[in-house]
Amino acid sequence: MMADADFEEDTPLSVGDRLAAEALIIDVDGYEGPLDLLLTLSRTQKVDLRKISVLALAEQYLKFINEAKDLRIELAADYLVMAAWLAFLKSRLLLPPDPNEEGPSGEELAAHLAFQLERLSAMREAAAKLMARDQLGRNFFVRGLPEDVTRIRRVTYTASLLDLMQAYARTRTKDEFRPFVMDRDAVMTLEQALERMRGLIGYAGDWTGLESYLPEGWETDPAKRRSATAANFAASLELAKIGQIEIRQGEVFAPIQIRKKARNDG
Amino acid sequence: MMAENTPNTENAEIGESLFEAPPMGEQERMVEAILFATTEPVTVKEMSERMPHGCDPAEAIVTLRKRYEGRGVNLVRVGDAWAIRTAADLGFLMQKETVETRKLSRAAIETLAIIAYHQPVTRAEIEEIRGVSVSRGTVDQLLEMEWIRFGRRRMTPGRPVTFVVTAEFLDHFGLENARDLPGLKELRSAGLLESRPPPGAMPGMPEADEEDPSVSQSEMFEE
Amino acid sequence: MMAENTPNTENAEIGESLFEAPPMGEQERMVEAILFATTEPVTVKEMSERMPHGCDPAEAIVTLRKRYEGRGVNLVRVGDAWAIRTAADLGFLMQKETVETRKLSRAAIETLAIIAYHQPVTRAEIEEIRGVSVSRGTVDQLLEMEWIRFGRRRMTPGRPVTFVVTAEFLDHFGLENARDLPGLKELRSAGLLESRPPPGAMPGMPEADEEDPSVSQSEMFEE
Repeated sequence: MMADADFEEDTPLSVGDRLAAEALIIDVDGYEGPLDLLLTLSRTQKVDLRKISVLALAEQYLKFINEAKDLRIELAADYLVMAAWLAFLKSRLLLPPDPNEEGPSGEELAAHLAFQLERLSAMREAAAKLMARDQLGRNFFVRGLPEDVTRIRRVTYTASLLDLMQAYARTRTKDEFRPFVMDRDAVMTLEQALERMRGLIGYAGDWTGLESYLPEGWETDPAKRRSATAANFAASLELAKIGQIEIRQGEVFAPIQIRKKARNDG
Repeated sequence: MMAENTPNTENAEIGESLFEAPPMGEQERMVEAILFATTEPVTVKEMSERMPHGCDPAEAIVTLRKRYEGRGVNLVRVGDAWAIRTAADLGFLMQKETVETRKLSRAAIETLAIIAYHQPVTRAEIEEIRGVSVSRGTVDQLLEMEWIRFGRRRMTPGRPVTFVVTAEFLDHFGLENARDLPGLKELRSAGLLESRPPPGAMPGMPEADEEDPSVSQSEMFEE
Repeated sequence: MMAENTPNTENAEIGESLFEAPPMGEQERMVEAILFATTEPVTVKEMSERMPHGCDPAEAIVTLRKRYEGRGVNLVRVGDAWAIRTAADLGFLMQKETVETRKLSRAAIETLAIIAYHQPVTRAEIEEIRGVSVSRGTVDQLLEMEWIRFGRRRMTPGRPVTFVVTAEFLDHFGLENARDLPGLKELRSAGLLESRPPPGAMPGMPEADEEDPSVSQSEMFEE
């Protein structure tokens, strides 16, 4: 990637440095962003990343950016952002700390940058170690002749004792126990009637016969009619009791009539 | 080529002098790995082409085959090649069963209930009680589940078979005995007899009962 | 399940009275056959579903694994599953079987490593570590290879998704689990796997990650 200055031992170091710097600049596209570039620059310090001089690194970076600018190399915005920030960091590191200033100190910022570099470097090493591992299909292999595992879908059926007893009850209620069965189809409950009538009484203005409140389909079948009438009657008593309607009957066995009770009727 | 496979020929010393063949244990490992990873049976020739100089895969196969004797997989010869195959008696493992649990159909549970309460009971009697014909599939299903089995034949004309419930049935429903099933009175007091009316009005006896018209009601419902 | 594996529990008689579990030697053969038959790792649960009632594949695996130690093929653990793989030192025999894996870019390899070592990790965290934005294509490629998958959402503002590595990843790199990653312990004790928030103003990502509003451009440049 870059010219390695070390292969020419006899060349003066300054020249080697210069070559390296030029190589860096020419390869600017080869960097994955400012952090990658900083990591590469930090290598030239030839020390443990934990002992790196962030100040020196900032200077190296700023120098790099300036040289790149002189060479009229287009630098992506993030390189310039990093340059600005490193210039700021450099001033913080050089100036004595201002006790009135908010925010992290220059040392804290430098320490974090060093941590970032160390972490990136560590992850790269880890990536290299990972890729150097024995790999499936390269160093070790799966069964070449796998056998088909046939999938069999088996359905099991289950039932509970309650199911069983209910089923039996169901079959037996068809005949001899039929008389004991309440035919729910033909039964209207008080609750059903109440709910229905509550919704309807508002619409009937004056006295209306209770029969007209029978739901549709319940007037013809005698059993249904009986049940619905009884339920409606009970419901109307209930509604009268809570003061929502009034009931009247002209004489014994005459039609029962109901009407909505006026709201403010004292 | 052949010389490498048969070290005892006059050419053997060429191979042996230049390369030390790996020990037989190593060769066995190699054959094992090759047979495992290759997508088709491998001939001895192919093996020796892939193995280091001086190896004798044929000999390795002999010992490796012994090693796999009686194991879950065996070394088998396929034509003039070799392969690793599942032991024949373990073929059943190459099936993956997925079990789905479903509720018994209404017809099945009713039929089962009638058999449990009236056993031994004939198909015609079941049909008479249910009021509809009992499909062959329903009975087969219950037989297959081993919840019912054939009982003794009824000593009536046509000698129809009867059905009874099995020990598996009792086990599943946690019953010691079919007589432990709650009687009609208890069902009624539990509210189970007042559940749901049949869709039609009072049904007469069904159309279905051609099998065994001889059984009398009295016989059927005595307890 | 457990009752079948540990015959001394109070539920044992249910399994034992009905079915006698096959002897351990037989169970070993069965596990052997199952593992030899497939390319994919098989979990203990899957094994016991395929084996007869009362079997304890976990125990069989222990002895079977010993049996294959140092052989041409080995029993390896992949997450909570098991597989047979050829011994890594015999890879040279398998040129024919070698599969060309798609060349991964440097960005993809680094991203993969970061996910493996830092999992569960958000895209923003990967970008923070690498110092550059992670292209959609990189993540897509790793997802497609089934080396990474989505983990649980992070309970931070924006609820960003996280990435974790898969069993396929472990299988490919011959890892029993993610804890066996090379150098993991050292990295952890060096504090390099901690997520350390940057102190105040640090130039973070080149582009703010819309997934993670906690790192916003405005925040980045104030002071």
